Amino acid sequence: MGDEMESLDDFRARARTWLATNMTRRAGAVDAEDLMERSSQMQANLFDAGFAGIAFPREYGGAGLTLEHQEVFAQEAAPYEMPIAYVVSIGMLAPTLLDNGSEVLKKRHLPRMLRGEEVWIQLLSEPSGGSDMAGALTRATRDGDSWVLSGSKIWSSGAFTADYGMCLARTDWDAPKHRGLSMFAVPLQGTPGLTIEPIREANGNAEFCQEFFDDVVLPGENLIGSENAGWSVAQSLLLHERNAVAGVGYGVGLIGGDAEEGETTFGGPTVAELIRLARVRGVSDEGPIRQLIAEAYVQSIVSSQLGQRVMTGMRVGTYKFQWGSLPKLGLGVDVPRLAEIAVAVAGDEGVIWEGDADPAEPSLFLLGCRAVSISGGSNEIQRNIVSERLLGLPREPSFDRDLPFNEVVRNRGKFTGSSA
Amino acid sequence: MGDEMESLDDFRARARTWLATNMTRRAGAVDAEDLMERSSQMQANLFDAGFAGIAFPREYGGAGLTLEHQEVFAQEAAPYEMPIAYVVSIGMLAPTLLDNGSEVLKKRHLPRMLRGEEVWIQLLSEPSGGSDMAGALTRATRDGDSWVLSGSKIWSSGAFTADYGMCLARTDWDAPKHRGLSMFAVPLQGTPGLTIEPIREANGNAEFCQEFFDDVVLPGENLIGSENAGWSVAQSLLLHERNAVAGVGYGVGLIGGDAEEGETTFGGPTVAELIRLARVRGVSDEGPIRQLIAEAYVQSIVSSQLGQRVMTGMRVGTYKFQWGSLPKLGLGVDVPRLAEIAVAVAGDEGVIWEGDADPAEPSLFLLGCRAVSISGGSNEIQRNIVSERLLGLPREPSFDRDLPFNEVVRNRGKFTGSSA
Amino acid sequence: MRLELSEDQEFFRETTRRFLESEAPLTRVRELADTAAGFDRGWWLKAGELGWTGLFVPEAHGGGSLSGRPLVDAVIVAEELGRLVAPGPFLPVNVVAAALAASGSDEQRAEVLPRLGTGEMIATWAFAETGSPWDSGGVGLVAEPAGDGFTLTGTKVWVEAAAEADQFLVTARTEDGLTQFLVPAGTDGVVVTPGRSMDLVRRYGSVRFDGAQLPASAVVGDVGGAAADAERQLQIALSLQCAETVGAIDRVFEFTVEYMQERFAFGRPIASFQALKHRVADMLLWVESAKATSDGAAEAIDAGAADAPLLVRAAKAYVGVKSLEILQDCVQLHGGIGVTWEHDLHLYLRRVTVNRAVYGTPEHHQERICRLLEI
Amino acid sequence: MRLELSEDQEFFRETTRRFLESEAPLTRVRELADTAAGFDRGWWLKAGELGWTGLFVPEAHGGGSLSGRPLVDAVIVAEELGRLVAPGPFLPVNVVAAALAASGSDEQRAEVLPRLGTGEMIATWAFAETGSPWDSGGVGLVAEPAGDGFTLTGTKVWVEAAAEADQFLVTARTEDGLTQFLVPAGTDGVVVTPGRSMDLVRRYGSVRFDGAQLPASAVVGDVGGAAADAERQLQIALSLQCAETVGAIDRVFEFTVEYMQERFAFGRPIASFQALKHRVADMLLWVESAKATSDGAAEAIDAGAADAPLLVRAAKAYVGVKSLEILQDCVQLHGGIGVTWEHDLHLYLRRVTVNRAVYGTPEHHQERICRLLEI
Repeated sequence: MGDEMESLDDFRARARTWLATNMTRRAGAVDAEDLMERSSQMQANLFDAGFAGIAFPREYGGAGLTLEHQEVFAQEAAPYEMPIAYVVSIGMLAPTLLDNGSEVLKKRHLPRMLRGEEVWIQLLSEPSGGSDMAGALTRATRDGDSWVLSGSKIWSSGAFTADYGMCLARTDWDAPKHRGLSMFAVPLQGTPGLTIEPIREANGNAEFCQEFFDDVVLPGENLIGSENAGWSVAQSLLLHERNAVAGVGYGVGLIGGDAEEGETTFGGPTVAELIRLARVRGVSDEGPIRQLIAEAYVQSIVSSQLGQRVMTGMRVGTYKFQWGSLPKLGLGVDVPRLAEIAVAVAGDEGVIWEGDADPAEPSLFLLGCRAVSISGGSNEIQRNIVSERLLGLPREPSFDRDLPFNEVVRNRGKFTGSSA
Repeated sequence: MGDEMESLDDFRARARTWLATNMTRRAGAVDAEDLMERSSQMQANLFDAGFAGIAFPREYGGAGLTLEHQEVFAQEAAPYEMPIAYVVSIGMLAPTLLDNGSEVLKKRHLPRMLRGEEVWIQLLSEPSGGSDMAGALTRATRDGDSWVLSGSKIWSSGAFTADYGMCLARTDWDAPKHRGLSMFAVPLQGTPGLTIEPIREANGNAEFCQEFFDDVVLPGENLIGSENAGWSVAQSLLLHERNAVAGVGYGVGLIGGDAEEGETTFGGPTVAELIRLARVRGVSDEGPIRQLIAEAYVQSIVSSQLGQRVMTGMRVGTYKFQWGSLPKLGLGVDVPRLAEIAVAVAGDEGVIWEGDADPAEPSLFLLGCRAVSISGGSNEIQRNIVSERLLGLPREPSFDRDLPFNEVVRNRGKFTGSSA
Repeated sequence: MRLELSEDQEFFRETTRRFLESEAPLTRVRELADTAAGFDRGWWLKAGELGWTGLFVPEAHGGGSLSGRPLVDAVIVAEELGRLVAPGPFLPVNVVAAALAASGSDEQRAEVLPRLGTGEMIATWAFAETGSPWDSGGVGLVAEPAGDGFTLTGTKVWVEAAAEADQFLVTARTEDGLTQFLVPAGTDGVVVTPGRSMDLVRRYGSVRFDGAQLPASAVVGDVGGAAADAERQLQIALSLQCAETVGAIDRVFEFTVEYMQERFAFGRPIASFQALKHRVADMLLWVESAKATSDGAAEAIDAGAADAPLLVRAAKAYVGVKSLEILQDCVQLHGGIGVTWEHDLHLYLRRVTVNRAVYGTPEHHQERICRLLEI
Repeated sequence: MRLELSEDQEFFRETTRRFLESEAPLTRVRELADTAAGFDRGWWLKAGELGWTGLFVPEAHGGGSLSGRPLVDAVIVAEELGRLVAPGPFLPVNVVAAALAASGSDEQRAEVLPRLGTGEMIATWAFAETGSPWDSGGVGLVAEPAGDGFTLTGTKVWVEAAAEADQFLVTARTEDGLTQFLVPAGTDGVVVTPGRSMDLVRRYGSVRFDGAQLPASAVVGDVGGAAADAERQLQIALSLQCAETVGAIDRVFEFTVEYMQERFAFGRPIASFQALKHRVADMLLWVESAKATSDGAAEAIDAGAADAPLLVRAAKAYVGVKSLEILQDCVQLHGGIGVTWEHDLHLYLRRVTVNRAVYGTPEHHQERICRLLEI
């Protein structure tokens, strides 16, 4: 290819041909486990063909094209299996590193990440903190050229197998909360002082982990962004996370599947599956049940159309990247509603099963559905962002923003409703 | 009757007999206009028989009994027409005067109010103020023994025919907002300096008025409660208002009708009317429409049961009078939902009518339904009360509570999110 | 409310908006409420000049779309009409224009289309009947062969602008199946009963056919073969209706958020209360989703996509439900002023509620979605 | 959750609560999850001692209610069971006890009721069948006269505690109409298939009748005359189920509000955020409404009120819908911790979701309300 950027049409044609030759069309329900296993080879193939990191600069292993190209690729790739193992690493962490990392880190890690040779996860949430990521208590102390990390992070997925975690830690306790944080790249495999524990979820799965740092030593170059500027790195990461979950921005197409066909339901039933549940129960001719199925159908259509709209808005510049919060909020509302619809449609069959059978899917989905509305920035956080940043309404009064963080910690439990 | 209080059973028997002899059983839809006209004689009859002001002390014209007696009377009176013209005056204003008025005012006015000879309304809201009643800008200035009132009040109902308004006015502009208010009894008929204008509502009705005070002179004895203690009088009034709207406390039974039969729908369709609408449209056999009708039925049942529960809780002392906010909030949510159900059930028939016919009821009801969720303390105000006073959650941070009110007025438009 | 418009389309939107702001502001809408027609025919000629009613009319008959996608273009006007709850029979005239352009005889096209385009003639679609309205299966109006032509017997209801219409496109049933007719107003045996609606300026009436005699030339398309035509007309009607509602809620949301920033209570703008901010956030989600699905439906219909019947019903179901929810909450956020006659909110509540009901309720179309999904 | 209890009732509630807290805390519930039965029969004998299963049993047979209103008394236990998502076949045993007390033969009453009361015997109601469950009209299990007795053929599903039951009360259909039978477990031709549910300790199984032979003495009440009995049994089941759900949401709401006051974010307890406070206010409205309607139904059933069939279905519809909504929002308010296995929330979500479905969904009972209202 010359210096001129490949046109969208040429790119589309090339992608279509390549996909048809090299990837497998999805058929029926996706076996997520099997797909995870085959992800590594698929990602390498994508990378070698120039379809990984489509909008990343070439010097970091990307294809040097635009998000518009990535959107085109997503459209073409919808009928195919995609390597879902890398959604977090490539959709959230890689763009964050691209925005904030040093040249050394970007040159070393981004190509590996894009090829799937190295997997990164995020280490933001803490047990004490919930949505208030800037209230991090994990501590990083300078020791000569190195940093010493201690504390705990939670709600990371895949920490057992990932190579690096992007970890937010407090480096200045006398500064106000947002101004004493720094971001670090923490190696996760065989790191002395690091313990990883799985978290068992209500539905019995163990997708998430908690990490304990007991004086983990990090080289100085593992600092991402400047010292005490970690909050802006975290915000960049949170933004890419929302967008990836919502399937917009750098996240477009990474999850795969055709949303219009109701195939991206975050583990919930597709419309076809709801119809099957209704037929099993013998209620597919009952008006109220049909309304529920139609509601799920309408919601899946509208959700996909909203994602496309926001993506278009970002592309033409009408909407800032922050607008990813809108489809993220939509999912956080729709997915739990879908779970309610599933149990209503399935009735007794959704909550009772024969002794040796697997638990009924609607019950498992209901138990797990709130992961979408809590993780990646809860619905409440998205509503704050939408009202304050998208619509410009006044920000919440802050009671801890300008105090030294030491004092904020001491003040816990003494809330009086007066701001600092 | 001797000194011992009449037992509930005796009282019930007496009420039952008297009602059967002296009152008219409701038959079919209530003609509100006709009922208003006959209210005056009905109220006088109730009073003379000792069934007006059941829980008011005898020295003020009441029956000297308890709210439990009033509840019993309400149960017995449910099948009868009741004088709805006095809900506001007797259910809200009279208890407020009882709680706060001077002996002179109570002895002079309460017997007249209870007999229906004198009608009071409230004058709290102002055009600039909305839910923030304590931000009143209407001014009362002392002039010798008198007060001079100027400003404007809004959303009062029946000001054209009422005798007195209970009016909240600012008497100290240097005090913080809640501590510079006083409450006054303002005569409304033929008062120099007073102008009353009707407000036309979205549904074409004109139930409410706006009043303009242009140096209205009031005698000093018209002060209700102490000078600058008007906010506590207003709170007492707001509490009685919520309770009266919700049909609990002094308001129990005043609106009449049998809530279990869906007869107290604030102008909305009863379940029977919804069924009729569905039949007219030919959709009464459609499952989704039937679910909507059933939802309305369930809601009317539950709403009535909640009112009874809260009333019981107040009587046995488990719940404070503030709990009236809960059924008030319930109505504020249910009544607009009922309007949505009505338009959904009626379909085209609910929004289109023949040229000369009266407008379709569902359309009128939808246009007016939010009166219930806005007046008498909006849903939002009730949610504040429920969360803060019933559940003890932290109060909203205040940005104007402790400032001299003059300064609050000057600060408008300069909100920064920092509290005083 | 597409985010990517061509320059022509941008200009069209601007012209339309300026025209409405100057020639049909809300003060004018309130005046028109007291008139029989709800709109002014002189004004409608000006609308014709702007091209509102020529989008589906072929160039040969004096019309033309901006983009080759006439519905996507018409949606621009519908959205602007919604923003100002404007008067005028935009929807029915365009539905009939599209129907004649697609299936009308040469004679019908030549005679009617140019005059619809200029605005001098008004046409409307007489489709619904009581019992099972807004569905071809519910059409019971009988067209019996009589001599060279047909005799029509039955009653159509909820016909938009019925009293002002010069031509009715009537969907009837013959032995061979659905058949459509173009019937001039004033034909013997055609009796119009004017009606009113919750909307201040939109009129719907009923049209009774008492054995009205029509020549064979009144048939639009093929005898017995109008089912697909009627479906396409319904799709266009639903799409334009959704677009209008989207324009209305977009405008209401806009001025509600403005009001919340200006209105002070408890020493703060009410827009600073988190409980209200979160509701506003949900509403933005609904408004943007409504725009997305309304646009998606219009594009699919223009493209003749296989899933157009589903997408347009999904749009109606979503927009119909959420629009009322948005209006209700915007009234609530306004407080007392929001329930007054003087405030414009009720004009929007009226329009949105009528649009929810007419051309099929959300419940109706959700049931139709199930049938299309073969459940 | 009545606000006015007699001293006896208060004491009964206290005893029940203390017993559950010491003998069936949530740690024990988690252990029982791994057992086949989901509860311990030795423990159930202690429950019998407390009087849980004797409330509907006449005094002559060793039982007795506290207040003369056995369902209102039983509701107290059900609420406490819900507060601790406790194990045990409280609902089916009481339904059968009530049924036998009302319609059982002298022999059945003398043999079974005392042993249900002590807890040594467990009985359950086999009512639902696939197709049209939880409705007498859907009963298709055939009881054919055979000699002096009957032969039962068909399958019952979603039978609570089926694998542990010693006796089944079976609702069947004869030529004369609905007829009920008391069938001992282990009868030839009665095959129980154990099942699991979303709830950790509640088991439902199916019971197949392969031409099982029963003597005439197995009939409960009149042959062909059991429709009213079955309706009353369903009412009692629904009422106890609603009460249990009410207990569950009351407890969840309680600990959620506590958690919100302890949990800090952004320098404030999360209970200070207005958007959350307003949701909590709505939830209190729903919780109190659920209590009111659950109590109202129980009183009406005990009193044999004419509107009891409506009131109990209104309660199920309301409680079924709102309980899931409350649980969902309480999980949301807890954030991440709320979706972990370690936190107790999911135990409540499981119980409440099962209760929503079993004995008829809210959608089912809303349809039944329409039929009762003769729509």
